[in-house]
Amino acid sequence: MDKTIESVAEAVAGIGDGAVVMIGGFGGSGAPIELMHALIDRHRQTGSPKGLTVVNNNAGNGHVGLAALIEAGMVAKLVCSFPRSADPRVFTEKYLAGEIELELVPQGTLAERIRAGGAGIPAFYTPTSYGTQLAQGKPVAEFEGRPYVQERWLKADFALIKAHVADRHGNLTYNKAARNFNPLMCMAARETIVQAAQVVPAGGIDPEHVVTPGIFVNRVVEVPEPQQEELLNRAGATYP
Amino acid sequence: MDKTIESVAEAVAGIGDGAVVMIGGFGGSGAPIELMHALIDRHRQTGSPKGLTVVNNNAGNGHVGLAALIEAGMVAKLVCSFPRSADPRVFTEKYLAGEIELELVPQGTLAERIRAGGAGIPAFYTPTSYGTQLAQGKPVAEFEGRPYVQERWLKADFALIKAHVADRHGNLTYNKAARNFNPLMCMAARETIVQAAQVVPAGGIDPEHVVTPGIFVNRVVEVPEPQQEELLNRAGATYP
Amino acid sequence: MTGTTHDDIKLSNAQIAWRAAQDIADGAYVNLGIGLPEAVARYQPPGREAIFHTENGILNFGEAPPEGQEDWDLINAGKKAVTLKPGAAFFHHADSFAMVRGGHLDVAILGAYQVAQNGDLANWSVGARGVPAVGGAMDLVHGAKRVAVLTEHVTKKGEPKLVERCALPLTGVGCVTRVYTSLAVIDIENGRFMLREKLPAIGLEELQSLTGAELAVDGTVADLIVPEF
Amino acid sequence: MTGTTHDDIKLSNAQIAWRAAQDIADGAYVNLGIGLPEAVARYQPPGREAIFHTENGILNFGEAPPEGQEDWDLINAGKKAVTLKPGAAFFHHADSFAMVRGGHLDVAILGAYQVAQNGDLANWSVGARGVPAVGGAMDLVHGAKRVAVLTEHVTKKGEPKLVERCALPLTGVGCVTRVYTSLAVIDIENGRFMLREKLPAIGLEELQSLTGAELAVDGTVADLIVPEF
Repeated sequence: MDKTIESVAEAVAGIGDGAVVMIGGFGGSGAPIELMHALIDRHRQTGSPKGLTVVNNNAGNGHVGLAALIEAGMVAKLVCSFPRSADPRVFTEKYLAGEIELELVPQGTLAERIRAGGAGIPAFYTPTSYGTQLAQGKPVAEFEGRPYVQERWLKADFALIKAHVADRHGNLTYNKAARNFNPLMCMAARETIVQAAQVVPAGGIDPEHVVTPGIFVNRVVEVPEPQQEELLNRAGATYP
Repeated sequence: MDKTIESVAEAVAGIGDGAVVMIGGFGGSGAPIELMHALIDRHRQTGSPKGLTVVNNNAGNGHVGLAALIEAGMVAKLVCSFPRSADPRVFTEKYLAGEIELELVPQGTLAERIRAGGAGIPAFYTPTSYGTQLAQGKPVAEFEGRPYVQERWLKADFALIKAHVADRHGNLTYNKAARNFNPLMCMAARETIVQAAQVVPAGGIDPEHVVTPGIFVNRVVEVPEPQQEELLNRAGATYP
Repeated sequence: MTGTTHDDIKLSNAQIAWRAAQDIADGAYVNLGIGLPEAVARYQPPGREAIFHTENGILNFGEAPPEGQEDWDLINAGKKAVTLKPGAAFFHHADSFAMVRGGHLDVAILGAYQVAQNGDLANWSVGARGVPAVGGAMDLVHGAKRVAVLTEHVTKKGEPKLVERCALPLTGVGCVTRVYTSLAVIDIENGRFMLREKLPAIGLEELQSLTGAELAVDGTVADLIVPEF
Repeated sequence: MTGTTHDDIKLSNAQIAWRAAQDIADGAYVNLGIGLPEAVARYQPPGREAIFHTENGILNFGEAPPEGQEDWDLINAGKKAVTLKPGAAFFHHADSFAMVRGGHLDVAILGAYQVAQNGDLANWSVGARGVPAVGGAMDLVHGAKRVAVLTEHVTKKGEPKLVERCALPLTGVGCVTRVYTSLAVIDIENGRFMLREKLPAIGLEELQSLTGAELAVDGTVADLIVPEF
């Protein structure tokens, strides 16, 4: 079994127009910059993919990564919890111009909806958002005298993931807090595409230390010394 | 912060009559034998605790551990998925005599109910058990044309846990498949009591390798070279 | 038909397991039920590498270790000691059943008391007597992409296990799509048993007489041929 | 009352944070909201060790590293670089919010646009204009055992932030139990603001005039005394 492929271009080649794409990361931590930029490259060359629904905690920062994906006009809808950042102008302008749809989800509900998608749980109840605008139109039920909001699972066609070490079976570890949404999104996508700073043979990760078991992963591409959104933004980078 | 205590006797001293107690392990793998036996010791000396509701995947094997707890007459109700084992006589006889109540739960639903208890999710929907006896009386709902059963969270007063390494903050690792229900039960109990083969200072476990973060743990007791149910049973052991 | 009974010609458990193993693709993630189905792992065709999942929290476990070298924290769902293959991973029960319920397994192969022509499965309870036990079966039948059953064609008393409707308590509704029996390979499609393969030594009529619901035929029925062992 | 205005006597943000820190017990697990509440970590009383949680998946993180030594994969919920203390742990977002929603945090301290006397909190949206952003606030208010607010007593325009009913979109219903303001410490009990402490330099009447709902008094009101810095 060998899930590794040669290039980020090949890794994202199957993502079509209108796909739902989960993108790991919390801000720049754990954000798969190279996979996102490969997707932008493809769009420049072929005009596709476009009309994407992107699931991410945020809405991009500056002019790289997710912000660049939005700036390229490839994103029709964003599902996120916090569309603010040091420099959120790309998203903000498109949003205020009505050029991008926003589904705002509380952060813990977003995480749990993604996990539910991966775990085969179509709906669950949470106290989060009860009595607020974000619960409007959602079923409410009482359990032991307390009201809860019903939330639905969230699944994707693809997940773009940034890992630290991957083995050829797709077992993954992450670097520090770059873990964040990545392991959940691995579970919830039909096809999970991983960039890893290092790819090792099967057995190269201690079975006790695997964070994402390979069953949740479809493709792995090695991207040594991956770029970090925060550093790119401090350098004033733009993509492409 | 130091959650360590000196003895298994002290560790289980607070468990009162009628308590709901989750006990980690899948069969003998990950079963906290010494904590269970300390509870039996207390019952012999004081007549308490009794009338316990125990949550475990199984119903004991032979005459040690959970089987011994049941044999001592301390368990009023068992919530489990698979009350069979190489030697299930202790439970079987009490069950057929109507001396112990059984709530049978599919294994994955049991795991998810415990996680839900720990995660503040009062109810969720699962396809598991739909159309079977085990779904009788439970609400059913359709999502995207498929029927699902509503299941409720499961919480406990106490959890008895077997870990491999613990630090003084209660961060835990497990040994191989002894992980099983242990991390979930840590989350779902009001007070989580851990026996660990080794206790190390804070910082003694790599933050990347922590399986159960200390926030889910209340007390830790070191039990070097813990007993293994399978080996006890092969030796024909009984407790006390 | 010869004068032999089906007992003389039927496949051994190992042979049924061998047949089931032929349908497991390279790279598949597979859960094998406790008991009879466990043997399927031994008959993976050369050149194919399946990854086996056990509910208690391991991916890519292997054979039992030599006696005396067991680690009793390293067991499978049947509580037998196992070993690890390179690329193994441990995880807790909620993650394990997320794999099951979330549709991440390619195949689950289970035993059966009864399978009905609508795909219903009964394999956890023989009724009110005794102690009921369910384990992970009810999760597996609604999770894996393909749920197959591995079973004797009839009970020890000679009663059909493939039936119109399950009389025993159900494990899952409409979940089974293929049945490997000691006499035949049968698909379940649109509420019917479709006979795909049968032992050359048994006639269609006799096979039908040992089956509790109509065996439909769609095109040719292949010979069910397995190695001797 | 002296002739000074409340602007002259009010506590600095750091002083409000100091006061809130005094109520955090040794060994408490604490989440501090982005912005103003983050400062609470700096004023832990000596001899007490709280463990700080950040939604993006760290327990027991510490101060920012020296400039140039940041690891941008090691950040807090405000996306600032942090360091680790001994006994830290990493986990994914679902586990992180299991800690929050499951009631495992002892205290969450959040900022506020408005707090109502029934415990309602508004801190995520100033209405229809602009881009709405919620983050983890709605989870935190229904998860932590104790939810406190840290805020100026009035807005920059001098309007009360403690009100009878929140006019802004709610973050949570009936969730706040204590408010640390620039002028007072106020508990929310049975749908009322109970004044516990106030700056010695402000009179009850003036404090009431700066508050959008009745301030009830139950026994004595202590002096709110904090260090100068």
